[in-house]
Amino acid sequence: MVRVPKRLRLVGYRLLQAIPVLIGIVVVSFLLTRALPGDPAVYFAGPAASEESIEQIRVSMGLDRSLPVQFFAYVGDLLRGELGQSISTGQPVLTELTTRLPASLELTGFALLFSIAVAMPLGILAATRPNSWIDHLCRFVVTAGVSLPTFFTGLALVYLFYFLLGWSPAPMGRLDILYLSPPHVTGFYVIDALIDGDFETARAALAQLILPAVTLGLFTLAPIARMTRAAMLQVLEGDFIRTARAAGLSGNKVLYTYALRNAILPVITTLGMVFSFALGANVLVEKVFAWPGIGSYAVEALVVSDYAAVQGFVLSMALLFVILNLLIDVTYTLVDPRLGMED
Amino acid sequence: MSLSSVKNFARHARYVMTENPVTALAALLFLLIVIAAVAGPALVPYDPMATDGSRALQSPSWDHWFGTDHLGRDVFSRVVVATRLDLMISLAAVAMAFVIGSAMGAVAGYFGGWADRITGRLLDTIMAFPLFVLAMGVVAAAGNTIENIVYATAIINLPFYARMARAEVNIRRNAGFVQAARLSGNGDWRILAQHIFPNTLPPMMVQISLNMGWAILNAAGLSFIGLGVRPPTPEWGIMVAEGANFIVSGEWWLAFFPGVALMLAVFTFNLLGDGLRDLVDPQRRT
Amino acid sequence: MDIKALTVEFGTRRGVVDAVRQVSVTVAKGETVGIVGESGSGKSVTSYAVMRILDRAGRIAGGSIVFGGINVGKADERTMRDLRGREMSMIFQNPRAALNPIRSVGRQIDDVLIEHSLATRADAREKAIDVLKAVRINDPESRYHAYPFELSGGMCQRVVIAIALACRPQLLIADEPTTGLDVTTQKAVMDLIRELTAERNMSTLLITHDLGLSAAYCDRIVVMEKGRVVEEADTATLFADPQHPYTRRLLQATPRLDSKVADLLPEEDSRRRTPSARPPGEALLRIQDLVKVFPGKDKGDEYRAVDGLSFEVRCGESLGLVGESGCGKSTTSSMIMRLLDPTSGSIQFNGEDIGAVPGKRFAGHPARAGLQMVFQDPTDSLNPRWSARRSISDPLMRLGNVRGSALRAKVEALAEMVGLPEHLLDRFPHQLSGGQKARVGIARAIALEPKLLILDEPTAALDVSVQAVVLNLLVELRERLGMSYLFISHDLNVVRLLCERVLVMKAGRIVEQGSAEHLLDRPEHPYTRQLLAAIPHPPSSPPRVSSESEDSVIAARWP
Amino acid sequence: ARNDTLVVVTGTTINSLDIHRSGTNRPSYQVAVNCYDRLLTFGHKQLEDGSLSYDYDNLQPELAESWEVSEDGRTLTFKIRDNARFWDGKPVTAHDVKWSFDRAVTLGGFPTAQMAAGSLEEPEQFEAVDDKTFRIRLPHSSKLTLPDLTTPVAIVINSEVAKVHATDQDPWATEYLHRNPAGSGAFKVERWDSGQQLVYSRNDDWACGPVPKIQRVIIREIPSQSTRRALIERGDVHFSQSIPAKDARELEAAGKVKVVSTPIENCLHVLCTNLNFEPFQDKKVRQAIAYAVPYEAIFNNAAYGRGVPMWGGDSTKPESTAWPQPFPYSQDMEKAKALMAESGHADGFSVPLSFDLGQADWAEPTALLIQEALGKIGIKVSLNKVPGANWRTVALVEKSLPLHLENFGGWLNTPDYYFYWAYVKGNLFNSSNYDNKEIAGLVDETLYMAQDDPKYAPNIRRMIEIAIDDVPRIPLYQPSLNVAMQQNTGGYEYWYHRQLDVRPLTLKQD
Ligand SMILES: Nc1ncnc2c1ncn2[C@@H]1O[C@H](COP(=O)(O)OP(=O)(O)OP(=O)(O)O)[C@@H](O)[C@H]1O
Ligand SMILES: Nc1ncnc2c1ncn2[C@@H]1O[C@H](COP(=O)(O)OP(=O)(O)OP(=O)(O)O)[C@@H](O)[C@H]1O
Ligand SMILES: [Mg+2]
Ligand SMILES: [Mg+2]
Repeated sequence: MVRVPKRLRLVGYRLLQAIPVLIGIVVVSFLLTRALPGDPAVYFAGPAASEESIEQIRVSMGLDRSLPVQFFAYVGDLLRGELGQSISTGQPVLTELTTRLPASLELTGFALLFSIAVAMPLGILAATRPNSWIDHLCRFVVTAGVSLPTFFTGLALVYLFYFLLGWSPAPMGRLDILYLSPPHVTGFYVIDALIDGDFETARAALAQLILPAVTLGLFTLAPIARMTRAAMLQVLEGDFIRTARAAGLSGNKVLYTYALRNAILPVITTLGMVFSFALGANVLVEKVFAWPGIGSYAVEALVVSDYAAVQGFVLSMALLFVILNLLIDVTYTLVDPRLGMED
Repeated sequence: MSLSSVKNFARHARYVMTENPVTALAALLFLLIVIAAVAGPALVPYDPMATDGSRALQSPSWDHWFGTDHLGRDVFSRVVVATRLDLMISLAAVAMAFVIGSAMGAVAGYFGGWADRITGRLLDTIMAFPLFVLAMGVVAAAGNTIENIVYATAIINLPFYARMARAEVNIRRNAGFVQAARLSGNGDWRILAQHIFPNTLPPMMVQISLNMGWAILNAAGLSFIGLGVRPPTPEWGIMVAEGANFIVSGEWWLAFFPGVALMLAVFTFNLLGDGLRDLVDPQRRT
Repeated sequence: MDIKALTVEFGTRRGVVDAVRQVSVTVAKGETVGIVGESGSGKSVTSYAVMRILDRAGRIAGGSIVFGGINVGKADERTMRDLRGREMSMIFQNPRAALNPIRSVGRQIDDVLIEHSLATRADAREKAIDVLKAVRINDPESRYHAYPFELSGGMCQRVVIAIALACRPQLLIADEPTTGLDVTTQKAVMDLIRELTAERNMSTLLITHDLGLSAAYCDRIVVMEKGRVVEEADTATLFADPQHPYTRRLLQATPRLDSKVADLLPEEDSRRRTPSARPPGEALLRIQDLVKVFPGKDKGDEYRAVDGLSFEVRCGESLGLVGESGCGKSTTSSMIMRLLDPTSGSIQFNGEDIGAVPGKRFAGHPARAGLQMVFQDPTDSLNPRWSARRSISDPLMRLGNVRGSALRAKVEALAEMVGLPEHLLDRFPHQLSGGQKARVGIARAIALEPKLLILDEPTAALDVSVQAVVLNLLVELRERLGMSYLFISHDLNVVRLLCERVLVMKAGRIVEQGSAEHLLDRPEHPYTRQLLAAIPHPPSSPPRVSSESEDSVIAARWP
Repeated sequence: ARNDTLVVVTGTTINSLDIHRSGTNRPSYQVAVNCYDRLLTFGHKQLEDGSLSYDYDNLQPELAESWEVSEDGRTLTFKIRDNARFWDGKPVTAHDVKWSFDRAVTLGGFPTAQMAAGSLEEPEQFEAVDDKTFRIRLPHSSKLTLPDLTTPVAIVINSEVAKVHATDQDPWATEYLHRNPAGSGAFKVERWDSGQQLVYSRNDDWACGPVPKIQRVIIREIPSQSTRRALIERGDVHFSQSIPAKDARELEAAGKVKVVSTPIENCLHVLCTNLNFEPFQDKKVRQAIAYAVPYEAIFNNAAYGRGVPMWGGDSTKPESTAWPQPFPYSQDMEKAKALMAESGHADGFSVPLSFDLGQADWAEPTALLIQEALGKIGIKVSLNKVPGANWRTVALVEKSLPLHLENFGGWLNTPDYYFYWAYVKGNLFNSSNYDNKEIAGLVDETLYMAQDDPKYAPNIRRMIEIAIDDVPRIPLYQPSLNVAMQQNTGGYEYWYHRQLDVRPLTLKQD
């Protein structure tokens, strides 16, 4: 059938669409960094540096050149896969990103898992009983979740579960001091530890993950639950649900195989948005939980006008975003046979 | 607007609220917030800026309902007075995002073609930044004044309106009533502004209310990383952010009360959404 | 099945609504019973109550439904589930929406078979293909894997029927099974239902608002009005000797081959009009070699929706344009209205080539006011946020330059002209009935007293009784304002009532044209004949039997 | 294994293991302290509260076994310890010392500036006489040279290892040493996860002092201040470096953990007026401000009573050469108002008060209190938080902040050293743009002068007198360095560089 090439073409088209976005990102991130206050040369020169040494460093960093020249140098570096060196951490940006990105992704991923596990059932429950007290309660609960500033939730959770109750391990990043990080395979500690067969470490890494993931997850409950509810409501009103019921299909079959699978499509779109949203919110959560992720890196870099780091961060995020959208498109085509067939 | 239509609207509003108790609750809370914003400075028992070392870090009491902070300022007064600023930040940011975003989206959705493609890529570019980080960048680059916080918040909210407006306008651009409007001699711009755009409002209302809450949270987050509103201006986010450091040492009230205020406001805005939509949706009118 | 004194209530925002009151219907084995009545009369709710698939808000408040000895009103959900599908099943309006869009049709049939233990996972496929074969779907093996969007409307309806019949139920409820399908497909689908039910000796409950359809396919007919049964009789008896005035009105409003516009309304109705015969004037609109090509995704699959159309409309003339769905009627009218730019060809209006003016800039063109249109779907064509008054005022303000109290007076005069009570002017579209919305649309279209009015299936979304009123209204307006009509429809029978001359269109081209009488009596082109044959007729004018096989009818539509 | 592992939390990131590299931040200096040796070090003394501190008056050998100062004070000769070896087993030689010092004075930036403070300015001054003898020639004798050799900048690097990794573009192997320390110090870096942690492990062959008791030290970076407090309070970490004053007071009161607060020598938290801005050119205005500052409130609410008051001194003519010493100002609104009235700015003026975002924990409350107080004498103050990167640019390099909070402290503990940096026109920490010929002359004369020189004390007193009268910088208080540790943790010693020296730390077995 013609289905496969058509879908492939769709994915290819999406990739093409990403190109102007990437160019836009490169330009914006460049301009944004140059607009940052502070002189990286001064910062880089360190305390008590003399004017000449600052000037010397400015030249060696290429900051004495005109903006267009700097831009083309930057693009040239990018094309060679060079992201430069972060002045604030002293590491090549690429290394930083490759070690920190998995940390952020692990956190965000777990947060979303948690969020989906809570929000989707809530949404379904609410949709099957619209305007009942359950519906109102669900709405209330998820709205409460999104109303709290993440850093506040995080601190409150730390205070309660670590400081007062002692149930949760010390919020000191991805792994307690007692454990060594597992051999690097995926960069996700829990998964790497499991691959390594080290269940103890996996458990410890998971324990570290719970509080930050819940903090972040609470924040993302609302959009998922709301979308699930709305989509389910709409689908449940559909004629084909009536047909299925008239044909005597059982309640579960109707609800899950018929309604939910249709409702999942808009939910997937929302998930994509929530994911990129959560990556932003990560910044705050990582700060609270000393999570060595990409978000806290970005904050530090911004505050000290670390050009290379900020640009690298933004670029990697944009790539992630493009990949994410592709994934969503692919998921879509897997779930929805109509895609690419209609105009 | 005639008297009868005002009455009609009031009746409709009452109906919307009685039908959905959550909306009624939200409306009540909203009223409270507006009162605090308008009359706050006149109502509070203490000068929200006045420091007094001798009464620093007192826990809540009759004199100081929400306790005092590390400089002896009355937390209650600060929380109440902060309402105006927070409300203004969120209103201004959302209004700006709504006006610009929906205009962009509507034009893109209606005319399609290049306008659409360029807007689409532009929005994708904005969306490709983790939004909070973009806001941080803008504020860091432009300086942390209240205006810049508003601009940053508006920029990151813009794509939501633009996308929504685009989609909503797009599905209506060939609707029967639009064709009819063309026959009646309406030009493109008039059709867009008078016929199509008002019809996109109900779903946008939900977005507006969600974003109002989000705008406050965003400002709070910026404060937390030190890029928010400048001290000593009372603002919930910065109060929570500063108070957060006092939680572990037991001075919970510093973060708790502004946190609750913040949460309540965001909560109210979020809950208000559905009610607002029902209010502006003529279909729901009887 | 025996329904006794059934009452169904809905809890709504304005208290409890009785949608169905004291309805009693019996359906014997092997019998086909039709329920007719206008929109909102409670037909669907009755059938949902039988299946017990009412909305959450709905509840059986009284009466009983006994099916094969089981009291449906009291049975538990398990029994009901077993009953549904296995003993009774249902076919819905709009077949495409009635199928799960993201599940292959075969799987959907499997689900039903497996649910009722008529198949196991292993042999479900085989059995489902058998079921598909039974509803005469070509190439059922490959259709098994098809998704609903890959099938035509008629095929979708076959699949819906297949699902309904998969468990060999005793009772089939068909709720408007053919609205949304065009006439030729309608006939094919209805014939299939009849055949299958006869073959299996099933009982059928056919719900429709089309008396012609029920006459053609039912043994007995129940007429409902406002939630009550007003009459029940054998088909023949009912048509020969309708008792209830409502039934009579309904019968009368159904166009027949020989009826005139005025006949559609009761004799005492003041709105009856008879068109006067006038000699046509000079050419008002002249279309020459009009072509519209829609670009496809690829170079290859561009679509010629209108393919070299030439005709003219003369002053004071009503020209009918018929053809099945998708043949390019609306595209043509959009081009004439200058909402769409033609690919090539000329449109001369009053001697001026308005086709050359781009649609974008036509809003300010002097000819704008002279060209108006009444849209197919009255709901869609009204701005949901505007009151009726504002909708009608819009063209007057924009093009007529009428303001203030003059505007008010003019709008009220127009409302009166189209028979819209003044108090309805301040309502929003969703607060108006279909007929009322249609009048608003007409009032808006005639506000500027256009020279040419295009009517794009103006009655397709309306009940027959409302249609009768609207048709008479159109006749009257034409007499009074001296407009020319281009009347578009897929129903030759309706066109004939209003038009002197008719064009028959197929796939973007005109296949036959001539005077209305002539075309109906002696259709020359086979396609015209096919269209005519597909129209179901009430008994007083016996339906003509088509010589074509139904498959070729379907093939004609889906190449 | 937990018993010989010590866990330390800090709030700051270590961004390099090489102190000489440009861009290396202050928290990274601890690597130089713990992993490298210097020629000299200071002995220690016990302070009044019983805590330990380094002793500026007691120079001790570290890598050098002994040293000699020539008559004219311009030639210094050091004998390197025989048994001192780098981690790779190679003996430490005078060539390594020369290479390292050459590197420090050549690379530019902070290390070069710090070396220059000890009059160590060019490679020609350094000579490896033989494998174990190292000689420094000075252009003039200076009391600062020997103390300067104890700073973390004057470390000795394994030059053989470094040279292997040097390239033409990078002759000093900064890229390599940035990630791979090559020293002879008491600890090696076992692992460094940038942004997360640094793990030290003991060098059992350390020759320059008693081998540390502790096997491993983990430095964990926890950005959130309240999390750090929770960690130390719950006993999950042994040591918390640089805790806020408030925590210090409360933790001490709670008594569960040990808190040590040491006033930071030669350091002041000051309110700086910038003389490039018109109102502040008027001495009366500066004095008015000095009388308006709410010192008590700041000391209690911003410093939480930690530190040493620097207001309310006895006389405008200092008796002692102690530095810092209280200035004779205290809050007196009447005087302040009178001075304002006398000045050309009777109606007051508006001015932004800036502070470093990174210092917000004391600077923000201080700024708020100052804002309120200055409001009362007609000066309308708005607050301006400046993010870290920008701070150094605007405050110190451009010196463009009209009114700001500053916290300079000199490593080398002499008043003239402080005055050199903070009161002499053009020098980095003189963010006031203060220009006084007399002070400049006095500093010039005194900077290298021995402390027992008869002119030393009068010079110093005169400098202080001028500083008191002119008050371009209004001292608020002398801050403390506060640390918290578990009861079983001991051996902590205060150092002027404010880095944690992990070498003397001990951990009682429990
Ligand atoms: N869920 C519901 N809630 C409230 N009222 C309802 C509901 N469903 C149907 N009704 C009401 O019940 C009445 C009968 O509706 P029903 O759908 O049976 O009409 P119908 O005869 O099938 O009309 P149509 O020909 O338009 O399908 C209508 O007046 C309708 O408003
Ligand atoms: N914008 C468009 N792009 C591509 N194809 C179109 C477009 N508009 C219409 N078509 C196609 O042109 C053909 C004619 O459409 P048109 O709406 O004129 O049919 P119609 O005769 O009015 O049918 P109906 O009776 O269903 O209203 C259809 O096959 C339709 O799919
Ligand atoms: Mg119905
Ligand atoms: Mg059409």
